Amino acid sequence: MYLLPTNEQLELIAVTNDVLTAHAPAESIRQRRDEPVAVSDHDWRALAEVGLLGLGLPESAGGVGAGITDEVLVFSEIGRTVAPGPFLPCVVGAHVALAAEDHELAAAIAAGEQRVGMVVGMPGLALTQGRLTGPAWVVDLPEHGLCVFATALGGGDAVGLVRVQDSTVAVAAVDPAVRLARAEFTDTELQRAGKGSAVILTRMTLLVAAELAGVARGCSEASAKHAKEREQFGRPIGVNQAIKHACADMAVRAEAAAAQVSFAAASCDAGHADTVLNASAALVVAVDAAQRNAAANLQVHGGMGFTYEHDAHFYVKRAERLRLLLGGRTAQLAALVNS
Amino acid sequence: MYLLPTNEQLELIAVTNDVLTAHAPAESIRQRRDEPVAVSDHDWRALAEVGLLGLGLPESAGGVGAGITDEVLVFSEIGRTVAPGPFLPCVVGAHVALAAEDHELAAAIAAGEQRVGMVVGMPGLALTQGRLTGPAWVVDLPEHGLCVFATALGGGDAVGLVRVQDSTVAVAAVDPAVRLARAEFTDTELQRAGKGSAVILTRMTLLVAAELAGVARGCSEASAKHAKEREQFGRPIGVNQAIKHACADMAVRAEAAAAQVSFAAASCDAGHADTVLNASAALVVAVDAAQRNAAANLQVHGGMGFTYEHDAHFYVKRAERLRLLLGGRTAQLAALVNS
Amino acid sequence: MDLDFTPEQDQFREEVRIWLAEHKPTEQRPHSGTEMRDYDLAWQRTQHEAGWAGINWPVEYGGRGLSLQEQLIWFEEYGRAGLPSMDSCFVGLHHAGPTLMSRATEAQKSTHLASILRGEEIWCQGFSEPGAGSDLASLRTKALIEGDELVVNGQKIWTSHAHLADYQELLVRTNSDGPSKHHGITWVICDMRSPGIEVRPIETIDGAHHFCEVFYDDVRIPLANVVGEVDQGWQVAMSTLSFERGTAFTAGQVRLATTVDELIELARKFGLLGDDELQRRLATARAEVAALRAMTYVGVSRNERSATPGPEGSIVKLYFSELEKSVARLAMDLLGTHSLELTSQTRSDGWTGRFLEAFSMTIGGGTSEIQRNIIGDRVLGLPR
Amino acid sequence: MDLDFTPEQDQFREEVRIWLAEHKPTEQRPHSGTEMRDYDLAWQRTQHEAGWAGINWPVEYGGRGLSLQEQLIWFEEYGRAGLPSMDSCFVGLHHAGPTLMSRATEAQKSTHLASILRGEEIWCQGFSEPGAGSDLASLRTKALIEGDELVVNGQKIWTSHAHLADYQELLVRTNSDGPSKHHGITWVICDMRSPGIEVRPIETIDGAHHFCEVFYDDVRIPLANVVGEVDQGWQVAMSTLSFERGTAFTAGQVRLATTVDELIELARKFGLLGDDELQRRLATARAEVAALRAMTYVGVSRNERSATPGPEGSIVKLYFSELEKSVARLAMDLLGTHSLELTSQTRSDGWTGRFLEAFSMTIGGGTSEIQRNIIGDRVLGLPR
Repeated sequence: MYLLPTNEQLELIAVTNDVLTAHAPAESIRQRRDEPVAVSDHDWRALAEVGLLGLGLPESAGGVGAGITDEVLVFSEIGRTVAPGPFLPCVVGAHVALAAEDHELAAAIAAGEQRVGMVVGMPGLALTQGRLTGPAWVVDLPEHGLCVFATALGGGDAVGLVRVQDSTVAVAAVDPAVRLARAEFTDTELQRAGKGSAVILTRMTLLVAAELAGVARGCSEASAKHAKEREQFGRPIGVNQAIKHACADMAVRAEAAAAQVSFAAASCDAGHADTVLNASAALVVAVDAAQRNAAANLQVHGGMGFTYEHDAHFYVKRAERLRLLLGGRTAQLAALVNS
Repeated sequence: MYLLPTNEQLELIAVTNDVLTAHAPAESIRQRRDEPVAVSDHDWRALAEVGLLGLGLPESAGGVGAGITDEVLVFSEIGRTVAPGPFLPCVVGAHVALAAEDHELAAAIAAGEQRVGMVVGMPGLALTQGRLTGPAWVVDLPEHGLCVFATALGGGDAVGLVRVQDSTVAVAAVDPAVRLARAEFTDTELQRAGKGSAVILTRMTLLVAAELAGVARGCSEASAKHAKEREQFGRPIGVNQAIKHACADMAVRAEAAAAQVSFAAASCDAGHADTVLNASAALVVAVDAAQRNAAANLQVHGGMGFTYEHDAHFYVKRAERLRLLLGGRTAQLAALVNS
Repeated sequence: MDLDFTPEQDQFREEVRIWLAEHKPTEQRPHSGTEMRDYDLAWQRTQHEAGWAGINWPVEYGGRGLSLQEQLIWFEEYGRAGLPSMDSCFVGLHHAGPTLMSRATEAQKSTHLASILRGEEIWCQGFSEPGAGSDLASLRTKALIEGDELVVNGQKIWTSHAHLADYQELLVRTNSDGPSKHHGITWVICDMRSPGIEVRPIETIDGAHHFCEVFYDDVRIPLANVVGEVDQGWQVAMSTLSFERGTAFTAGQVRLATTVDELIELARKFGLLGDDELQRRLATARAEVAALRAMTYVGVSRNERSATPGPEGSIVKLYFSELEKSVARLAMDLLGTHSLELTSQTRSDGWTGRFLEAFSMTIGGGTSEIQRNIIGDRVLGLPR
Repeated sequence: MDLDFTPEQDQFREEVRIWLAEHKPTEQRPHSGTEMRDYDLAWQRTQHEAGWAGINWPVEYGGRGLSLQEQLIWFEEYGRAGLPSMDSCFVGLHHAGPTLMSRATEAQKSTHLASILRGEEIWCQGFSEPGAGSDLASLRTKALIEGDELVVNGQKIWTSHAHLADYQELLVRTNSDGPSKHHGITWVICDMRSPGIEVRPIETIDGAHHFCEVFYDDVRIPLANVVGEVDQGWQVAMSTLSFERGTAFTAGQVRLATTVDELIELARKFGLLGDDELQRRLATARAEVAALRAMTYVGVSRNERSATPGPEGSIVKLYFSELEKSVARLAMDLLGTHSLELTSQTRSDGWTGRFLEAFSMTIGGGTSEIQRNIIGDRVLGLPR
């Protein structure tokens, strides 16, 4: 029973960090905020090339056949560095394609040639007999319209791909790392993952939790660093317990989220019976850690953290966006108490 | 528009404090924990003699005809010093007697000759057509069995007197300042205050809020005092922001509760239309302030606060007991959002 | 402890209410640039002409000479009428104005006070510096005395509306060899059109550009513009900061109460009032804005008894700031996935923009941590 | 990052489970006095005879010589079986025992280690003093060296079960002139039956008497009982404290998970699961106890890589303590007016007693504030 990363996994983390720094740094969110996509095709393919998108896919689908324990490490790094890019819908979309035995699509996604967006329901969106009707948000809608849609945790266990073809209305997103549009579905087919749904939903739950745990960690590290470097009243601000204890609490929350994500991922790879419960727990703990650490990090940075130039607000906005997936807190908690 | 106490009111506070210190100090809770009543008849009459019980009653009923703004000052002192004694049921009971035109009973209560207990419903207690049926707690049951019963805020606006005559079973109370018993009512008559109910319920809400605001204030003061006096690492512990900021937050909560209690009481005496809303708000803010300050005060005192010898736990227990009145948080908050 | 306003005050409130209903601007307030400046100044002029500017300012400075209570009533009704805050006039009316009244020479007062009330001058504040932050007194913007002028070099930050302002209340270091860093600071009136001043707006988390950096390159300011004594500006600055804890935030507090009512309506519309948790959070918020108002009333009562506002103002500031943030958080939770969209706070349903902006509440005007220090040290008398 | 236990470990868990089911005591554990002592020691003896005592202690000291993982498994199953914590054996098994193993002489080890495992010795801890509190190193209980003895005078406080203990791990000041207060402290084994020792139980908030004050009046302790060097006891004490952050609290954590499940049942019984707020608080608690277990596993993984537990143990301790308190608070809120009755924590439905007792969680074993200091200073490397 080991929950610390192996040497190979430390290597994976380092490689992920290198390629994210090169091709999807937080800084690029600012630079490309007025571009139609947050990550250029060139950079997206470079990110795909090192295998970030196909890590958990079998080799037959252009992947490397790694477990979810490796995938969560990648998503944790994405959150930690607030890297932009449609990692989540692409990875989930590839797994849906695989479950539908569309290896070609899975390989195209894994190679970074085909992007996938994410549909998030508004109140009133209904999934009936495999067809979507009603209003929804579309995040990072790709040209061809392919998007992932997932039901709320505990709410039917369906995940699939839907093609957004009708007209959408672009609006400003809270999180500048994504592009947002409103869409209205009218009896649109959802290509579901079928029997694979439950497993893919668990995977998605863990990937979201991992990215949020990464956000919590990134904020904790940024605050500790700032507390050491920033001087006021002639001393680093970290000497003040108001700052020191805020940093300690952030570290605790980050550790709780990371530990539970690792535990749940290992439990998932091992096929344990309580994997779903552990994945839900990971998401709940990670959402809380990410939200609170992002807010605390901004406060620790003071006015500096309130500027657009600083990265602190990216963490706040990332946490806000991710918390809404999988039915949001209401559905996530209900799933946990009823399981 | 003044919310600060007048000179006369400062005098009232001082007198109240003197008489509570003499006849109902926190220390007496420890001394008399195995006695059948928390305050002896001698002390109770002495407390009544200075007018603490009849403050808001007309002179015809043995009172002094003061407003609720004065009554809340007394109850705030009771909370601040965690004085034992059935002040709340007696004052409320006297007002019910008055509403029922039983001046004799009101005067007997005000004089400290007749005590009143408090009935607190268990789930299952029903009030139907003025009669109580089902299980309940009885707090400080007097020999003759007379008790106050009040419905939840927003739940029918009934308050009245009930005589507990059937056998009760004594049990240990969380709060050693009171004696507790279980009772079972079977179609027992509640002598309701009738048209006066709404006004008396508002008064009771404010008295409970005032006592809780006093608890919050007492804790805030105790912690600030301890932070100045207790030395660790060669300095008073109050130099540490962990302590200093905890004390500051306690002061803020105590101030918020006290201000809203004063505001609502003044609003009540002036007969303003939004008095009920303000009284509910006072109770909600005061419950929160009392609970959190009591817990924080115990933490600031460390191991010392965890001993029975120290008063810190009396505040915790008082807050726990008082928060349950008037339907508890659920009913209190529901009343507030629906008004 | 009489809460009742006098019949005259009730009458005053009624007049305010009627006048605001009849005269409030109908067009939307522009949210930036000279359009906003023009709007704010025009609205201030309108208020002044009708006698509503400087309600508790002395008559000799162009005010009405009424008490803090009438001023409070004005702000309550102003907030209740849903009127926009006039950000750009804030420093003039609530910082610089009261400071000049208490500390300036007659010449300085006559130059500025009536103009501020008449909507002819916008003021900004030049206190914060990049290296200083909460440690305000460690400021390093330097001013050398040359003849009858100060020559200023350095940089300020977090100056709201510097690009729109006519004047600035500027803190500079005139002496670095004093017994403490609090000595050697000078409070001076800086004309923002002086040569050598460069203003660069800062973009903030919510995409707004209200805050600026201000750079000073050999900026010459007449010594006659010094308020108080040279090197003694810290005391002047401290009084400036405490003034803003009077009634200045009353309108904002009333707006917050309105916001909570709006959120209750929003929850009703979304069918969320049946959600026990959200319903209780809304109810708690309603109780807390009530307590905030009560605390403000207590503060006004207290301030009427003393000349300069005391450290208790930090209690209200801390409570208000934290409450603004928690209400903003609650709004996001009510919005559900609608919180994905960035809706500017200039829109009436601009909840996400307001959520982002609310992060500044516990930072600006002294962080919550600094407020807790003030409460601990100066209200509770804890050891430092 | 392989979570799977080995087949041997799974087998071990199965054996533990079966044995506990067959051998767990059927009578209620007395909650105080010599009855409790006798109960705990008898149960410890039973465990020892079956080979379950000191699972990860070296064979030479009477242990099984297995890894921390098997020890963890034991505690998990112990907690899961709903078995009572053996408070009175805690110091011997988790503080004194590990400390002796790492620092004591062979003579000291052979005198005590096997006896602790066999349930023949109860230990208590003499670290805290009334004047010291969180500032442990400022302790003043004085020991003079006279010949081959220490002569001890002074007072300790918060000594759990001192009135039942055979031995005490005692910190005394042997030198007041050292370079720092951390120097000059000596860690010594004190026989609690020594003349001159007086024990006075302290009543706590929940009416219990587990904690004691201990007074020392010319108590003579052989120098041979000193563990480590004279004046160098601080280092020994620090290692003692870090040992308790290993698997020692695993059973307590599993019990907390069970408590949450019980509360969910209670809520169901009371018809409160339909209350959105209470349901979500219960769900959150369930998620958090899961995270607590994961953190413990991470800690065990980390400890296997290093000889002495690191400061990261404070992260788990802080999380665990705060969670215990919030679950206790949640229980009170679920109870409604039933929380008026004091129900002792020795009863299975003793929620109010447990609520009161939980206040000690963030105080004992280093307050939450001290844990945050440790995390800030030693885990994050923040400046002091």
